[in-house]
Amino acid sequence: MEIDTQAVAPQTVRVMLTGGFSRRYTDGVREFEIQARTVRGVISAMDRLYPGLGEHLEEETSLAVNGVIHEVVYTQIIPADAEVFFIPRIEGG
Amino acid sequence: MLTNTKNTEQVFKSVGTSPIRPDGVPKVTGMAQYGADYSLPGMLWAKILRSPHAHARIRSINTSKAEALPGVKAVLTSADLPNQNFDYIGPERVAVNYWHMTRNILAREKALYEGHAIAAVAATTAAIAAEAIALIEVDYEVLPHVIDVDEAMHPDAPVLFEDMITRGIEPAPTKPSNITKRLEFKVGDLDAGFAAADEIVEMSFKTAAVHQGYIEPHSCLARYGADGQCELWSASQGHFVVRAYTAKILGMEIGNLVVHPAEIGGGFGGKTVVYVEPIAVALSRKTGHPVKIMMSREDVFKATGPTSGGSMTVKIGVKKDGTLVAADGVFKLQAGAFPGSPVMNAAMCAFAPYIIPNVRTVGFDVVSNRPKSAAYRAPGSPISAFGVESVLDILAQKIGMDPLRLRLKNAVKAGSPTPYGPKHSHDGYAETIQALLDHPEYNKPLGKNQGRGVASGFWFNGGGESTASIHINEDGSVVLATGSMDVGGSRASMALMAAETLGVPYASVRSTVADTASIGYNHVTGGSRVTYATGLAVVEACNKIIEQLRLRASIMWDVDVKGVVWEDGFAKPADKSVGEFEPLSLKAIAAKRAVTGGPIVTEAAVNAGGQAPGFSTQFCDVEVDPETGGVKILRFVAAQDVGRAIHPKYCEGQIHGGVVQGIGWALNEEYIYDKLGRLSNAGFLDYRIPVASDLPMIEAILVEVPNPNHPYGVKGVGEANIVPPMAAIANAIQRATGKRLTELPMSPPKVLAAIDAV
Amino acid sequence: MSEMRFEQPKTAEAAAALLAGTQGLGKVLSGGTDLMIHMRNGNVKPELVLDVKGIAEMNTIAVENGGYRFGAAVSCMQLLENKAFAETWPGVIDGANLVGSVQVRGRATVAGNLCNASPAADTVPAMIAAGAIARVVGPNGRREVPVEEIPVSPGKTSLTKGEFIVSFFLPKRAPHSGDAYLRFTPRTEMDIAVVGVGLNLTLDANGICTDARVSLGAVAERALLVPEAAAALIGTKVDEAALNKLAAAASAAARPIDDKRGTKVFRIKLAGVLARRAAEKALSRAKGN
Amino acid sequence: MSKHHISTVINGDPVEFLCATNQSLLDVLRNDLNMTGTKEGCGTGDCGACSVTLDGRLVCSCLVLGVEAQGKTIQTIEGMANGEHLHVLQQKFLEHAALQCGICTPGFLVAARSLLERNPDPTEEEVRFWLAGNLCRCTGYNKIIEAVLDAARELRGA
Repeated sequence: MEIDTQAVAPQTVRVMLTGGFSRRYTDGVREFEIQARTVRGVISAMDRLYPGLGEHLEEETSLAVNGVIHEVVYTQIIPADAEVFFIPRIEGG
Repeated sequence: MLTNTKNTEQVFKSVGTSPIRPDGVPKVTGMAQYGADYSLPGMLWAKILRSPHAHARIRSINTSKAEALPGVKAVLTSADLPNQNFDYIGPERVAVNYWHMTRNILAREKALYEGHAIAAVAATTAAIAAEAIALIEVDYEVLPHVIDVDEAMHPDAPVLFEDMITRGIEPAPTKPSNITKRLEFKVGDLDAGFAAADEIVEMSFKTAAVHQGYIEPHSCLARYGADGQCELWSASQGHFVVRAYTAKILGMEIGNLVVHPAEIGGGFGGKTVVYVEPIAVALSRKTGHPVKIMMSREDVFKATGPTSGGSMTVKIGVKKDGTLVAADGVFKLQAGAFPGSPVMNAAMCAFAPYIIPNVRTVGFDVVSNRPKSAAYRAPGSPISAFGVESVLDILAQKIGMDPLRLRLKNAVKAGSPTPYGPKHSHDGYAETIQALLDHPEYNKPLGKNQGRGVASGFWFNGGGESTASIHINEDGSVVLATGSMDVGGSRASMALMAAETLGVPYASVRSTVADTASIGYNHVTGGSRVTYATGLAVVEACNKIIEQLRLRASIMWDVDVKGVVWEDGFAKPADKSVGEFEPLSLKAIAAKRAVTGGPIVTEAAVNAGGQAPGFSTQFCDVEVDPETGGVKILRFVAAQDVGRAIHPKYCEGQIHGGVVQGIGWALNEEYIYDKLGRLSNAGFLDYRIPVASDLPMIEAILVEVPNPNHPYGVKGVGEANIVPPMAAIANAIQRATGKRLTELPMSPPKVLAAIDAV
Repeated sequence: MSEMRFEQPKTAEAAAALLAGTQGLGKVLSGGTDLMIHMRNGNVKPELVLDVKGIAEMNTIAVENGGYRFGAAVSCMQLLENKAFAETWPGVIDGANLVGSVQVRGRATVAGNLCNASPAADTVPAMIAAGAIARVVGPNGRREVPVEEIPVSPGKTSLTKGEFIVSFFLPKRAPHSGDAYLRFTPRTEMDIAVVGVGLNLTLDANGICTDARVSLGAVAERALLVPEAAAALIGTKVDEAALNKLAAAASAAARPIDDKRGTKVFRIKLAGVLARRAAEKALSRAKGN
Repeated sequence: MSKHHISTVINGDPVEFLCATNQSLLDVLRNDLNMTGTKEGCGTGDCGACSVTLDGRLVCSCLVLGVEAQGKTIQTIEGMANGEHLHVLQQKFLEHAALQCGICTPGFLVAARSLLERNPDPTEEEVRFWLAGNLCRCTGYNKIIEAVLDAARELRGA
């Protein structure tokens, strides 16, 4: 997990939430465009839009970056024009 | 880095071989120690009193007679455990509510299922503890109970929690019910989708609660000291999670609890939670003696997690050419006595293998007077797949299409949409279907009363937190430790990946599982995550140790570290300009350990992402006895995308095991309750898991579509295989008899009734 | 903790005396595959456990008057391994070979299976069909009892306090005789009969059935001897018509309950199905000798 | 309560122990003699994890009373290997990856040895039926059956 040392200019990220999550926390709004560079940036931006949302995202979701599923890890770098989809975290047997 | 370029080449020395596992000999000689195999001087035995009632208010518990019995050292009730806040913590699907958990470990206000733990006794012998249990007087007010999920959802059903309001419905209901949660995923326009369909099938299904059926009952041994420090030997799928839950339930500081990973005798998801551990620790704290608890098989069936039974309705629309246009599914799952069925997974996985533009899944999490459900192999996915894959088979027949080709036509690949939102990022499904289409037996004709059924399954597979450490010994041998319980050969796969990365022989890597005080956090061995996530930690640790080895070599040669490369287990000069040096082996470098800086050791920790899902497609041939309804499995072929098989024999073993568990689920396994809500088949005689003579050889086909996010292409292999069998067998029975079974298990009386139905 | 005595007498009479001298519950231990489970569950708390495996006549298999006598402590595996017995009474062996698993058969006995008085006991229908006679010893000496008269209802036998079975006698076989036991279970092994049928028949030189006995297991409170079913075969060549009558008679005689192992309807139908299949198997065995 | 003094031979060694009348041989082996290689999966004779041989006869030790061991010879998993030389069955179980969690393995090995002593050349079906009293939840039995058949082949020198 390299840390994003030299801060590069934020870029546009498309953030998506599931219906259930958006009903609970964002008045049903499911799609957002925010400026970010890392997952930390995405979470902060979402938390600015909906104070408290950031913690819910950290606690309750995994995220799919262009479909690839990751745990929420601040330092993960988001590629340009990526779609970041927050989904319920999965645990198996 | 050279090691990385080497790793990207697809030629391997160790990965893909099937050597004998490091923990093999102790396990074939009886020397390996499982949960019940530990003892300590001065040890007491504990027994647990369990509720004889399915639903009862506990008016009072009188333990005085039990305490007075000679040899009894302590009696424990919920009064000895601290209160917990009512709060759902963590991910929605597995939100932990300690208010519920502590009540499952020892009942408080109410007993919510037969077998619910009420009190525990620690005594000098197991016999005295058992005698003392019988002396505990509990004053119960027996309440009406409810077992079936549909009945539990009825407005007039007895309510387990008088204040439970369904979550996920706006506006929130005012009346309490047994429905703990509603959830929904929706994409596209259902009405438009179904309007465009040429054929639509809508059908309802039921699945029974089935137990993980591990052969080892839950057991543990605890030793709590007067200084507040405690050691716990426990067989679980995750000793770090056992530590966290036990400490929280008892109000302990996590650092004061060391959990030693006993060998685990099977878990399949059922040993990712705690039952006896907090009781053993609390009794040890109370008595000052080590305390051992071993559940009986009856306890295991009555009080530990089966997976949910379900009730569902599935509706799918298809065009004549086989294009799926719309799908709708409603899934109601039994959570057991406390919230938390895998209904969200059931809803997310239901249609996940297929490109369907208009799709909705609705899920309900429902409590009833059964043991709290626990994870079981791809939790939730097999339940919804039974309905979905059955309906697909009907549609295939309606449009006259081969059922595999129908699946292939709609199979997801990288970039396809998912019903829960994000795009799929991996191929692998189509390849499993093709593997069966190419199978020589798939098109062979069958005999009288025989039928062939196919079905597929999806599972996410897992990532998450893992830690690995590596120590190079003075003789060049390697000690590898992780904190991931080895449930089926992971020590071997970890050693294989380490050997591959370091360029040393498998035999020189000692692969171990360390206790909670000896290595960083590892999440449970579950979700098919260990070979992927812990494997990543192992590879990263190896790469870090290689950096150290290059540094040590550069110190020995007195050259710049940049001038040293690592190849095939040797440090070598990068080129002539560095100088003329004989390659240095691990052993040669290790011999100079002290003078080059001391112990050669490192640890790597990850919170792994980038895991790839597992797809499994299977076909089976069955023969149905038209006079008895007996179903014989003649052939079973299971193809699964494993990414890359690190240890092929254990990958095959995972598929064999998952398929056979699915066969049991399909044909005979079920929780059977009497009128009083008591489990009437709490033993291996009447809870019928498959025996050797019931089965043919299961044919496992390892499909390898590597995961680019893992240096060796690993995906998970443990779970996807249990998803298809129930539907595959139902489809085979239908093609053998013309009768569609919609309720599990498809036991002989049900099959015969279907055959005889006019 | 109450005292539990353990004795290993050397003669049946000594065993009977020990049982008679016991105030509380006395249990005979031969295989123990049922007793051990009842004791573990606390359903049975004997004051005396009487291991009878050391009593010679209870542990031997011998030819007697052209028939066979085998001891009540003879395990199913001992019976299976006795080639001569197995060839003479293959149907009894069918039953003995279906009790539990190899491990269980290594201990379990026909007598224990009979005295546990489960209607589903796998060895009982074939023994009834064979016309086996149990030799019982008790406070009042010895008596001979037809096997079908031993079980009364689940867990209950006609034996009086202090009585136990010493051995079984199976009569001499007439030529062209054959027997069979078939059961239905969801699993192939390690299971309890949902329905069981024991059938024993004898043919004359022309292949006419001159004698038959049919017994049904798991369809009533005890294993049943069903003369009407046997009557369907006697005087016939055991042809299709006879087999149909047999099946009908067997189903008619079945009076099962719904339980966790099977439904009423299912058991009634299977009684007929299995009776027919057992008859076909017994017939081919009869023609074979 | 008063206990019985029992003299027996386990894996070739004379062993004496005290046990109560209602103690199972399994309980004695595991908890009094610390021979924990024999496992308890059910305690009711339904899983075979506690398989041992008693005077050469394959039994579930949970269904045998400790007192019945008087004067008998018992073989458990601990007596299967000869020093550091594994029994062929043990070696084949390892080579075939015939164990995953391994809890049922001792019972399977004891039962399989008992089969091969009686029938050195069993068919697959004979192996499956002989081992039907041993439950395994991990492997689906495939590799166990393969390992037993392979061991039989090697023991026959075929």
